[in-house]
Amino acid sequence: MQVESIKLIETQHITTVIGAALGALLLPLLSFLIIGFIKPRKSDWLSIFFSFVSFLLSVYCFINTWNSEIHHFTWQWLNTGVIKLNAGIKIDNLSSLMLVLVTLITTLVLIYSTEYMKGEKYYNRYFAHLSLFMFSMLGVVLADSLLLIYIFWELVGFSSYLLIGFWFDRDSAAAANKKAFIVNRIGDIAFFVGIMILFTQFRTLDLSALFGTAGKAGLIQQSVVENGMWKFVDVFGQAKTLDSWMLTAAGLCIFAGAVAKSAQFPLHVWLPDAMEGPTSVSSLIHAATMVAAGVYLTARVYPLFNPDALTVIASIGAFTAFMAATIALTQNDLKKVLAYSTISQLGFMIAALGIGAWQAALFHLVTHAFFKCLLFLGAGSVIHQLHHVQHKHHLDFDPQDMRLMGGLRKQMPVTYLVLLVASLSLAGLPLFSGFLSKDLILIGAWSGEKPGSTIVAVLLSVTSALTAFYIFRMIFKVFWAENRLQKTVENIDVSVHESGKSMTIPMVVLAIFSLFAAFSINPLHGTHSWIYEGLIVPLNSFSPKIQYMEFAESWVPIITVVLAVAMILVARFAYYKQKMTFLSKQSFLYKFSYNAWYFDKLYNSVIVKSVVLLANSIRWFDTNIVDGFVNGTASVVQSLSAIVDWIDRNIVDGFVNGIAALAGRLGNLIRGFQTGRVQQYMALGVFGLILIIVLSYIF
Amino acid sequence: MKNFVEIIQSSINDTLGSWIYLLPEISLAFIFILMIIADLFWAKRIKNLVAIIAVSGLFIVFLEVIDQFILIPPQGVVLFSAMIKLSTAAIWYKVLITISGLLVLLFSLRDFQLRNTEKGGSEYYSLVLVVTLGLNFMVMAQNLLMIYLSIEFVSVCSYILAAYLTGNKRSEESGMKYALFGAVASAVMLYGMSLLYGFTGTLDITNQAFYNGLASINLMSASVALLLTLAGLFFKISAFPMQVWVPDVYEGAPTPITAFLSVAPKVAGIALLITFIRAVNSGGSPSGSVFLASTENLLAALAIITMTIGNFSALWQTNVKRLMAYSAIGHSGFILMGVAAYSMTGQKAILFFLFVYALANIGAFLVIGYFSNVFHSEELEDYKGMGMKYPLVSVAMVIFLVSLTGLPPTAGFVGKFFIFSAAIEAYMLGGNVLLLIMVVFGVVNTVVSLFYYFKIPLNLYLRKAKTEISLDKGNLLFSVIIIVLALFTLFLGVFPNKLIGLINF
Amino acid sequence: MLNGIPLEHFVIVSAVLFSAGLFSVLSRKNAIMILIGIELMINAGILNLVVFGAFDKQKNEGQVFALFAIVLAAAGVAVALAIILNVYRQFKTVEPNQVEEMKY
Amino acid sequence: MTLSILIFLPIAFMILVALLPSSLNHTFKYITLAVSIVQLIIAGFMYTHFNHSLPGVFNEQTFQFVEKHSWINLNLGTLGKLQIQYFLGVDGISIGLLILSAFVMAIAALASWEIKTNEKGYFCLFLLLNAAIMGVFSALDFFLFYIFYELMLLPLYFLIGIWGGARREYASIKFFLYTLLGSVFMLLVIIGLYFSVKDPVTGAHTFDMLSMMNPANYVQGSVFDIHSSTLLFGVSPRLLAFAVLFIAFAIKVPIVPLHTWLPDAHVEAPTPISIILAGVLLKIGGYGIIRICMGIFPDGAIYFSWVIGLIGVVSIIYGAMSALAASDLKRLIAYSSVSHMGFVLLGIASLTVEGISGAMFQMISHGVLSSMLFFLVGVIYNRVHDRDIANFRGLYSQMPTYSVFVFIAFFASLGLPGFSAFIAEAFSLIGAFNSNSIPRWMAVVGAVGILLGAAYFLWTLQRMFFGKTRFKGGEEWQSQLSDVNTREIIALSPMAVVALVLGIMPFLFFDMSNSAMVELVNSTLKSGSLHLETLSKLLN
Repeated sequence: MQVESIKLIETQHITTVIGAALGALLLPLLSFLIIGFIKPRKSDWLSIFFSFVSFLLSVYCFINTWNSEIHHFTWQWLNTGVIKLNAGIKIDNLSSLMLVLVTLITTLVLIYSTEYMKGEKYYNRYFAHLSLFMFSMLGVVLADSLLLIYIFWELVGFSSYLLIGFWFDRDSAAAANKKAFIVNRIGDIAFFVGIMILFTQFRTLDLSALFGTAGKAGLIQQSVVENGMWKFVDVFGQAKTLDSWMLTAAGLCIFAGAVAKSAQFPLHVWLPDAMEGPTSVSSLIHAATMVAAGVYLTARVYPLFNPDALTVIASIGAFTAFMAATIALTQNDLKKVLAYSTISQLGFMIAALGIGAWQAALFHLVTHAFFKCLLFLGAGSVIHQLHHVQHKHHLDFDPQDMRLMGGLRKQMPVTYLVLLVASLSLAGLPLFSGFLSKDLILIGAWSGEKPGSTIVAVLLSVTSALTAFYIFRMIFKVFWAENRLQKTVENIDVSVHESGKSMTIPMVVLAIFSLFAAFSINPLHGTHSWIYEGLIVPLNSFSPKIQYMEFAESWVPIITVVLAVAMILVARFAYYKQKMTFLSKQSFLYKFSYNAWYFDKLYNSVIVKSVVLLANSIRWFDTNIVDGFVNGTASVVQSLSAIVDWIDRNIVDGFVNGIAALAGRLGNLIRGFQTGRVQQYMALGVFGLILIIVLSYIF
Repeated sequence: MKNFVEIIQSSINDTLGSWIYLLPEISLAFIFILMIIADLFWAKRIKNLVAIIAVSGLFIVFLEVIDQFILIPPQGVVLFSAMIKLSTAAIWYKVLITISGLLVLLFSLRDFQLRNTEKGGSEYYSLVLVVTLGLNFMVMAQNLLMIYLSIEFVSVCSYILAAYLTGNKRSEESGMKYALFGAVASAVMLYGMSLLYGFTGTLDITNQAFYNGLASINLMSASVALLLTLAGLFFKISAFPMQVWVPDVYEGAPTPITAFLSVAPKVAGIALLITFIRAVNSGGSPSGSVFLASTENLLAALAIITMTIGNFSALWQTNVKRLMAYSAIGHSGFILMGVAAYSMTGQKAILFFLFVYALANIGAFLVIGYFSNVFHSEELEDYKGMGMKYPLVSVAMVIFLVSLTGLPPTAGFVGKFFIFSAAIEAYMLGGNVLLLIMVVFGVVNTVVSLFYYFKIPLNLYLRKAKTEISLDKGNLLFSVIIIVLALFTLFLGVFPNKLIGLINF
Repeated sequence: MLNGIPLEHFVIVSAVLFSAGLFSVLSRKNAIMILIGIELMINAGILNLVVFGAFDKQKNEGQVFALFAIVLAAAGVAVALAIILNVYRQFKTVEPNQVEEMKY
Repeated sequence: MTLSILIFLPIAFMILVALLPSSLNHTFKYITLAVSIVQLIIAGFMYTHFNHSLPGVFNEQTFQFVEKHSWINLNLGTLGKLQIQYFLGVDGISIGLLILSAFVMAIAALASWEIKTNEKGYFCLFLLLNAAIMGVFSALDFFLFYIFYELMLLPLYFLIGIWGGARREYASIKFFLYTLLGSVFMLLVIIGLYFSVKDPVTGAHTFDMLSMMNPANYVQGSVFDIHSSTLLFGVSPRLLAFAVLFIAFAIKVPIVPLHTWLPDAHVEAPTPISIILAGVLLKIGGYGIIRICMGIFPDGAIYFSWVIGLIGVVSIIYGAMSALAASDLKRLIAYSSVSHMGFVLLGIASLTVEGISGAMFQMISHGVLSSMLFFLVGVIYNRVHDRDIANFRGLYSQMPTYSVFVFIAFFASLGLPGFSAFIAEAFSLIGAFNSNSIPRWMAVVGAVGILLGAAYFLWTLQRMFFGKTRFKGGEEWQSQLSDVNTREIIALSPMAVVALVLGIMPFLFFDMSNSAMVELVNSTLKSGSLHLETLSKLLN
């Protein structure tokens, strides 16, 4: 795929493609507004219709732009003083791909939700919020400037806040959405600082201008780092210089935003809690789309990262992948397993970006979106059914607890099958989409020359093995062996049945997209996938792009597959045959993993506590020191006389209290001369005169 | 013996020529006599005849005073062989005094304390007129003899007025304190004057000999003599160190008299002080006056001390009259700032400030009188919740207090503004840092004064009345005067040049 | 003139008079005594005036002033006495220090 | 004439209300509302007729809706003539705030329905306050400005003191004294200025701010003359004067540590007055700093920019922290105001066009949002006379519509993109980061303030609105806590809409103020640095 053959269309007015994109963007907003204000009866189908139309429109954009054109529509938003800020839409391969991805998955999830969310009190509100999310997500994809991305970025966070807290009367949900928003806000702040740095240096935030497009070099590439300064000469020929660490800082700040959104270490803690939301929401937002936004952003601003930044990115990604996988091993909550698996997979993508496997990362983003979404939906349908049971018999158990499941494959064949497909894809076995993307990443990792890149490679490989293990642990625990729930309650029949069409059909669709065919003709190698070829690595002045090494290309796939299969077998022994057990529940490692490495505890005890403490101490400071500057003195004076007490209560406090108290004392002193005895008055007068005479003599 | 005849003739001509300029004073004297006669013969038959004569008479006098603006040449006229000088400034002060006299008379008409004295009012009214007469002479006097005479004249009558309420302990007490303290003050002043006479050989302070005499002897003895003399003036304008008597006397004296004492003698005293300072400073020598710096410093220091004493002590008062007394001291301090900034601006500023002060202060005392007519108390406690019961008067009260504090859009603000300007101007011209410090003190004192002035609105509005007793309605005459004064205060606040424009000397 | 008595003597005498008066004013308990003290002070002033007036042959302002001063002093004292009388009626005392209802 | 109408319309109607018999109590609020609406219409007229290209700021010709009449003329004798003018006019700096005030006053009038006692007095004072506010924003003569500035104090004193909460006496006098303390010293600076400045045309000493802004008009060797080497108490008079003026205005903004009047005043004041306080009064501080401190003493603005920025940052963090710790909802919002106004100072300190535009925009946006927040607090307070966060839970299910408004207000003020506050804060931060006058870390710390903002607002949402419905007052409250009524919706919706519209179309404001901002910043930097050079030359 040659870069040159792509035609760049800069436009000030709306072309058909732009129009289609705008439509795809605005329709969801429209449906949100309609549902929000007009409150129609069939809100669900309204939103599905709108999102489906927007899906068609995005397909239209996709067909017209993929590998052929880049459309960039700008419109002057506002100008203050010297700077002009533009808002606009940029459609290149990446964004058009994301466009399709988001709209498709959203549509499917919406359909799924019609059954899953049936009978909810705030049914309509659910669809409204989901449409709002879709709008903001598409905004992130289409935005052409960092500021615009930031804006939609926060809106995404906001809508996810709304959706996590959908069951707002649950305290846990209320806590979870707050946590999610604030943790994301931390990332956003960093993101914003990054934006400020770039703006200071380049006076623009336009993506194409900054990072280049269609082979044209961007301002980043034009700026140079020499003897500790980051120099840039703008069009007016005046040079701007910042310390060179500012460049790294800019990169890392923006990456920090991605870290928060994509739930990377150390800001991953919000994602597991976010499972408080409906499972459908988790599948869409916290598996397929929103969390991928971080990866998307990192890919977008890729040229910004210098080697240092890339190293940080790679290590964070690899570490996160590993950590999350280990945690997923021991979780009993169905959704928790998937949540940590998501974190782990996102870690894969980030690491891939870090090591320079740009295309592989985005490829994995796409494949992962499908199969992870599918995993959640499948889990959702299981949970949904168990929920029904729970309701029917008024039992009190946690419908997400895997320890109470088992042997469901007979009762829910479709769910079982699709989940199996998804799991195989996640585990990275040949013929499944996951295999293509993941192996590209691993190959890339193994063929990095940078010192320490081997560590990353090892971590990732171990992770992929663990992945196979924990996902099949889930499969076996849920669908094989005997129904453990039945054992807890003898007399009642707790058998479940398959979910309805509107839930199974979307799952099947996703299952199809989890197979290799959707992406590549060659089931065994991803480099020939159309996505891989379609995504052009932006050229980058700071870091070299990687070459895949021969031996890696040949050996890595085989080893990983073997490992995966082995792990699956182990899992089968452990959880189906129950032949073997590893860690006792008391062992430290188990606890460590089960409690997610104690991150929440850490953060709560260290950060949150200290902030609250600080806040309280400041309040104390405010009331006792600033406010009561002389409440000390005041109290003394208070005991002296009732009138100072009057001043104390009725005039002022704080600093002014000081003056008031002093004034009061002075006044008291002076009026002390008013003894009421006329002779003393005379004496005062005379002495006053003498005083003056003496003083005037002195001066 | 030739020149003897000349002297006689000239002085006779001079005297005869001078009478016409004394029309207001003469008519005051006539009205006084008329009142006494009326009191003797017809008072029983025609109810408060005397009062009517007094008011109408004083009004006529007022017109005559106004008339004098046209009568005299711009540079003023010297009368009775330099005993007194009738200048435009003097006329302004007289106008101010007469107006306050009028207001106080009207005030007194309806004051329940005065109406309930066994003496009856007539004597009282005549005394008020006499005081007015004395004050008129004070502002014109420029001869030590004349000064002494007029001051004593005023004082002696004021003693009687203060102690007028026989059978009222406080009134008597205040009378006694006033009398004794005043007597000492005047004695000291007399001694000082005698020394001045001795040093200069003349009683006419505008006479060049006076300045030369003072300048020739050593500064120490000169300043002693001057200070002893000034003591009497400080007593009248209640400035440090002679302000001690003020709170007790103001508290005890009948409210209308307090109002009168807090304004009229102060006006006259300031006028006299300015004359005096000018006399001391008008050095014929090209090198300027030897006293200039010292008087500036002295007055600045006195201003600072006086206003500080007044305002800070006022913080503690719970009796409204006493509170106003202290505020009066504070205001003397502010006026002294103007005097210290000895300049044309200063004098205009002072005059305007005095006008404003007179309006607001008399207004405030009228309200106090109004309330004490209603519920026979001057304690802050009893003002609680009255704002809602007597809205108009209370609003007026707030306006007066705001004006006294010196906040826009009232006249008080403009007054203070001019005073500060005068001081800062003087600083810019002379570069005496003490003046700047004085201004800063003035500003701080303004804030402090808010503390205590706003105790009154606080009680009027923000607090609920203790007892819900139904009170009789207030007095109509009072309310009318009060409202008019309040409106004036506002008007002068917005259009100060309506008055300032007229003042040109 | 002054029959050969030097001026200083008169001035000193008047100064002594003034101080004595002032002393009694400040120290005496009885109001009447205070009034007498005041008289002394006034007389000190008058004495000065007369003495200095002796040198002012043309206008004799000093003497004139002295006369006025005497008269006014008398008037002032009369009024003061009257007030003190009233005070005595109210407070049953002529000691100013006992008369201190209003203070601070 | 327009501005005069804007100012004196309320006064006319105040007199009318004062004259009407108290039996017509119920009509007063309608009269007041009508007045505010008419003002709003006038403001709209001004907005439409406002010429964006004219910068204003320093040049009288480029001001708009100018009215200039001679008012007070005196012959001072020694120092020549004194001339005070009735001089009104608007430019890019003031027009936005003028419109905002009209808007907020209308909202406050709607909120005044809650006033049940002594309506006559209340609405008289309300209208008086209204007039004073309009005057402050349109006065171009310093004397006139000062008069309006002080005139605001009295009505507020009584409005808080009479219709306020439990500790109203304390709160009202405290507010009064803090402000007065600042303003009396300002008076001295004013006097000093008019002695130093001569009107080039008439040659008289003038209070005309615009003349004061032009160094050419200063009398040679006068106190504030740039070329005079006189020192006051060892400091350059101009810098001293700037400091004095800054403190005077900063008390209003308010800044830490001069902020303690604000929480008390807000908490004790009745809802409409809180709205006015937060919506307009705080802005007067910022306006004064921009128009007067910077305009007249550019050297001071540069010299002190570091301090101002620091104060701003401290206020941001400090206010946010205090809000985090507040247990009374109204107090929380009051402290959030402290935090948000910190951004104004930060933007001003940056001395960049973006920064100061951001500051101006923050004032507008905060004006709207804080009014909305206080109105919302008033809604529940009027129903159950309680504001303690701990006493409410799960309000969302109890009052859905109300909660939606709360959501909008909260998220708007915690800087969610799409609402005005985001643009404002973003711009002041970007400006601060770009600034040459203050270090970059200030901007970064300021950004942390945004995070804290999210913390306290979301925590409040969690505590008050989510979870199972449970109130301190139990069933009784359940019945009293009815959802928002039509009047309240009518009042709330426009605020929400304005916040949203300004967030999406900030150019509505920026286009209006831009030229003024450019003018202001450029000449401030130019002349300011010039003055500082001369000063440093003079001092050694």
